[in-house]
Amino acid sequence: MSTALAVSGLTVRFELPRRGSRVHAATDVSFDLRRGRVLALVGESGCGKSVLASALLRLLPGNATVTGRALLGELDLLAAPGRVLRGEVRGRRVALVPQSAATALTPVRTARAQLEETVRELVPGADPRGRADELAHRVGLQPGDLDRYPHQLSGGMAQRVVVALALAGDPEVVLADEPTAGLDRPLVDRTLGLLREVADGGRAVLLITHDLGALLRTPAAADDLAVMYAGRLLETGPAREVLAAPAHDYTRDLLGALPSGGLVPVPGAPPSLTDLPDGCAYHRRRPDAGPCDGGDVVHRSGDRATRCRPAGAGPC
Amino acid sequence: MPRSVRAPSARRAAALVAVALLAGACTAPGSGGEEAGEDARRLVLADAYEPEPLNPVAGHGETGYSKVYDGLVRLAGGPGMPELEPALAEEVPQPDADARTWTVLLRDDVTFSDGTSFGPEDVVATYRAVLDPASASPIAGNFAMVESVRPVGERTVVFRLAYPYAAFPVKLLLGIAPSEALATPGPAEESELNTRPVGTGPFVLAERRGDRSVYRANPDHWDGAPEVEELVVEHVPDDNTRAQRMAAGEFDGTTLPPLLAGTFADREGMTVVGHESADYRSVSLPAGSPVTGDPAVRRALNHAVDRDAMVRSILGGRGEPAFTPVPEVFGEHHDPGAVFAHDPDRARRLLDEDGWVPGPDGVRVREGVRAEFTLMYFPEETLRRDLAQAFASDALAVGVEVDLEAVDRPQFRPRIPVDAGLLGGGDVPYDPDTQLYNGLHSVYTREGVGGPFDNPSDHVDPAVDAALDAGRRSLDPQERVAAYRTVQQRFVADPPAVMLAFLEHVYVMRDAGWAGQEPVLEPHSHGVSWGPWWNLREWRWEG
Amino acid sequence: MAARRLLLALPVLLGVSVAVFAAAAASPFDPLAGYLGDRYLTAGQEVQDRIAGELGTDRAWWVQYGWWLGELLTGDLGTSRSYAQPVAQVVAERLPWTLLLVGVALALAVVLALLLGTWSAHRRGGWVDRLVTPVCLLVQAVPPFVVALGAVSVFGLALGWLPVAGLTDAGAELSAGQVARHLVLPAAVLAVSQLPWLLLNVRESLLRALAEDHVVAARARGLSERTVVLRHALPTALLPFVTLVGARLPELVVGAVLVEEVFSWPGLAQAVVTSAVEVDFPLLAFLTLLTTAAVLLGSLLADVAYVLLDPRVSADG
Amino acid sequence: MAERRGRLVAGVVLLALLVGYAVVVPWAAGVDDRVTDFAAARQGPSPAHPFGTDSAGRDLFVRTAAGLRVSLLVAVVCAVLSTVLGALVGALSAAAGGWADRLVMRLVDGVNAVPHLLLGIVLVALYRGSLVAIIASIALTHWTQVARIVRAEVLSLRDREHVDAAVLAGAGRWWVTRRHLLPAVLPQALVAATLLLPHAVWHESTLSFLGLGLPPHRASLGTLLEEARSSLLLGGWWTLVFPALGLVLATLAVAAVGSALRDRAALPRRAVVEL
Repeated sequence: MSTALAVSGLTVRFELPRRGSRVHAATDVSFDLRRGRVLALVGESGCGKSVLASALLRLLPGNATVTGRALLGELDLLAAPGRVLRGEVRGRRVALVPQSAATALTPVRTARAQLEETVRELVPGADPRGRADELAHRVGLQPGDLDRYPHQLSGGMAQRVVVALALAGDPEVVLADEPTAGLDRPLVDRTLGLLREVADGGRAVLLITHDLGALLRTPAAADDLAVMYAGRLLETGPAREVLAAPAHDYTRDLLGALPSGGLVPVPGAPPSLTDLPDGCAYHRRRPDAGPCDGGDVVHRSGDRATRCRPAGAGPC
Repeated sequence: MPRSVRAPSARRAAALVAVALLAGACTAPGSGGEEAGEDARRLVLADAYEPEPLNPVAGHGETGYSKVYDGLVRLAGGPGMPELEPALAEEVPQPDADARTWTVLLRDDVTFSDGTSFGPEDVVATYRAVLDPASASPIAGNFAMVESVRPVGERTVVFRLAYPYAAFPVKLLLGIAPSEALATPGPAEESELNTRPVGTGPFVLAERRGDRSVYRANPDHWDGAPEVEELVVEHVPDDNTRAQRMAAGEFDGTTLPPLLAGTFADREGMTVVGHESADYRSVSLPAGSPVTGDPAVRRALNHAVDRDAMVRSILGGRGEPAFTPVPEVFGEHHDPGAVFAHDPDRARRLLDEDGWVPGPDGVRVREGVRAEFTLMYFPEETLRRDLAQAFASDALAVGVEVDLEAVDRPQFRPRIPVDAGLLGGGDVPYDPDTQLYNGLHSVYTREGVGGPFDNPSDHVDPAVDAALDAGRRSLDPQERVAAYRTVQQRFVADPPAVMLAFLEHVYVMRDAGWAGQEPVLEPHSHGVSWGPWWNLREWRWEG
Repeated sequence: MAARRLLLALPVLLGVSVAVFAAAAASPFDPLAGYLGDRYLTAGQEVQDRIAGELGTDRAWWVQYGWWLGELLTGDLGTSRSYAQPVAQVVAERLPWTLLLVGVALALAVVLALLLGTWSAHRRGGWVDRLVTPVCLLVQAVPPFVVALGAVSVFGLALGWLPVAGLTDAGAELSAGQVARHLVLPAAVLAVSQLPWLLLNVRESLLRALAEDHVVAARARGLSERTVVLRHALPTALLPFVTLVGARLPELVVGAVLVEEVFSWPGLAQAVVTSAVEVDFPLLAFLTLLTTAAVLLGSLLADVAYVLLDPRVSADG
Repeated sequence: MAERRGRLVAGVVLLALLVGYAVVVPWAAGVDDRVTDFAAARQGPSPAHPFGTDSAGRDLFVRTAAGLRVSLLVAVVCAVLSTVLGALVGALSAAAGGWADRLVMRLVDGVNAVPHLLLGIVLVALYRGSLVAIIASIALTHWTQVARIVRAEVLSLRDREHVDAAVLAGAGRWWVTRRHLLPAVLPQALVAATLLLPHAVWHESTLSFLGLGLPPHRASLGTLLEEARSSLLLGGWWTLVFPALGLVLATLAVAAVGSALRDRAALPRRAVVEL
């Protein structure tokens, strides 16, 4: 399977007005989105996950500085001029499924008006009404549902509308930012299934979520898994292998905190991302897990990678 | 607004404004009709004064200026004191031996504009309506001397007076209304005549809406139909607005304060017309107050005031200094010797001799009393405000402090006996009696006699009273001249007020091929009913 | 909601009318002055008393208030002395012109506020945006009558482009062309005096809307900037704006009073000043009521419009 | 933050200059503005008369200062009066609570429903020419904003611990209001007062302009501007420009100070100047 979007060394800093301090939202994040596969990016809330999606689409506010590369084919999203982003990338090649679907829809306009408008702008020549109904069907909505206003849609239906909106431009890459937040369990599973179908349709999907439990429940939901902590990817690799044999203490602790893992809370608290010192962030929180090699280095082996594995651990 | 809000794109916004304009335009009531264009036989005037109710009983046309009504007599044009010429009367009535019974023979070829006939019953009805308490007519006081008025035969009316009154013909200028309209007694304010007048006059009110009145020539007027076919009078209260619109050529004429009118002097196609008047401005000096009642202060103030400067810079030269209420235009009734020289030093000497010692702040004091008094003026009249300020400034120069206070009519009235007031006068200037009697006679100092403006200073001078009564009752012209000269001599000897100036009423007229304008002596209250247009019925079109 | 608001308006209107009458009763104001005009000064005291008796102005103020209210309810609004015609006729003749002036001015101000507000919020930091706030604060600091005087002296006197007074050129027939030409300056001045407040509010609510999720989502979908601003940001920003316009009616009325006074526009607002200066009480009392009712109605309409426009709000009125 | 402090400093400096000009110039000139010289009426700006002369020949540089002094004085008195009135009504109605509170709030709505200038015109028309009437007409129509702010503040304060402690200690309701609530509310009231200043300057000058405020011979920004209307026609543009400049600068200065203070006290954002 070819890589749709190759992200390497993505670093995001926010300048804060006071005392020139900076928020280390993301540091040296690298991953590939391959067509037909879903990469699940998990981590506790506030670890900088959502910033990635906005960074890739260059939707961050003025005080953000983004470095690194994000190659969509030969186009580097982080360096491309604004009008290229606007005219060719957003919605057309890389689409975003926004976090809370309810607030992502303009409240005073019906879902159909917004869907048909997006089709009309992104797919000139297509029949807006027809394509909108087809998209609705694809995401499991009745055409009639589209004629409602956002506040008249249930959480699940709103979620599906925003997925339809993301698919309107037939994008190569779909970034889903916490698509299951706030939904009850059956709706979570159904949303993950929907994203699975999107990937099976040949698109590359990035699934940003904190709901590790859902991934365990539906192993088919994600092909690859990346674990993020304090703005850094601590472990990446095939989902099934990482979940079965996590290589990094943090992944183990995360799994341990789940009901299936015995509800052992992760000790300490996630660090503040403001003026985060370099070096291994997690082991500062877990000194008892034994000294790590301190290096902020990524060790790869095959298609798995971990950052700063504990000292003396097995070969990578 | 449609259910789903479509934001107003620029294109739609422009449409929105256009619609509002159109909607506005087509709601404009009144006939679209063809553009009136510059119709030659038509005059459009701008008046400063409110369109008053056109009802003689309510005081309209008391000095014969009405376009819609005719009086028994009317003013004859020409410089100086106008003569009275017969109008609805065959000739100017003469009194009988004791000047208490006046018989008026009426014309028999006159009809009202609504076709009804004109006769003695209309004259009697009008005067009785004025005197009838039920009409609550504001001018009832001016006709107090009329005991009775009754019709005699087909064409005569006899007035019976309470006392001999030589100047009675002046009272016959009053417009005559049809008896049918005055049949039911009731407040003049609510009479139909106010807005739908019926008169015998040269013009008929064709339309009155809001600020505009339109008069049309009365084709069968007994004195011949006027050549001016239509007169439009628009009420534009604000002096500046009138001047702007006159400058923009919107009007054929208007009345303006002297300085504003001056700006039209060198504008081609426009003429600035001044009409002499007996309209004076003066400062009353209440006898009751220790400062204004003191004869020395009164004489000093009369010398302190620089009347020439006021006429030159406030009136723009449009007027004459006034020393007594009798202007030069009154001919031999005027006493050229009765004057006050502008002499601040003499004023200061008078005050020093009278014991008014200048205090630390320059204001004089006598026995603990400061030489200070309040001068009231009507705020909306800029001319009175400027004269009041100039008077206060001149008085301060000789050590008398004058505190100005803008007071409105309701509050003005009760304070007249106490505080000085910047007053106007000369309501009926066509006989020395009507010009002087109410202003100076001490009968009005008694409670309940006449209004507050009758003898505002509450001045009592037996010699003046005697002279005024002699002037009123005597029929011998020489006796009257001697009497009124005595009044002026006494006025200068012991002035009850500081007379400032007689105003020249100023109008601006667009040259439009009309001839027949004549000067006339104008009363205190004026407007475009006076000015060059007072004898509009006699204008001739020379094209 | 609308019904309840209307019911609430009644006590307010009643309260205002009682307040006006009480204030008149306690003041040195003498209704005869209006009736007699200049002759008020020369009429003797006995004439005064007789007339007062005739007109009933010598009775206690609540008696007169009772009469006035009674007549009001039967539709007789009394006669205006400063215009020497029934109050109802004064209102009938002059109300259309005030509505025209205020309507055009408000429309102009709202449209300009929307255009400029959208432009400056959309092109944040552009020269328009940088100019808008200081200019608005400056114009807001200039009272309407000074703006009017400036307009008169520049456009009327100096340049002579536009007529500065009245409804039509004197003597000319009442025609759409005349009225439109005479409407330009007063409406422009009134619009300018209302514009800053509206413009700042539109810009502010638009800036807030542009930061909201649904706008960012729309932008993320690759929609054109124009669509994002006009179809997604503006509609939600417009909602609070509608109620603001409703809340702005009192200032609009005040602006109209001043503009009609300076441009001698024959509207009702000018009648307020005339009736006040000449203390023409029946007209003044009724105009105060009418204006209060208009303002209450205006803010009610604005709220109703808000409810109609915003599908989220289910109204009970 | 810097932007707001800049605005406050600029406002205060400008206000200080204006107040200085308004107080010092008339006093220093010493000329009594009752002295008129009609021969020197309506002269243009010249070294002798930097602002030219008015229709009575008086120096406009001095007369504008005197006008500014009167207008600012009237504004300050009105702002203080309406603030005190508003604070009292707001505090009492909040303290009283129950139907009294609701009644007062309906009254507030009522007063707000009527355009302030209209109520002002009615009051002043009936009591023509008296300065007390002018001040009353402004103060009586602008206390509602202050009342609403103060009431909200008092309501929120009432549940604070230190108030409960006082009540527990047996303090009466009114004692609590006076001792605890009013002092706490003072800063808000002060800010509201500064916000009222530009409003009051406008109100006075508008009334005078309409011929309903101060008498024409007394100098105030409104009377000067009203007089400018006639002088404009005679070419006297300076009679409009300088008084108008004084009025606009005064409004801007006070508005800047007011809004800066308001941001500091984090009051609800309200447009600064409404008639």
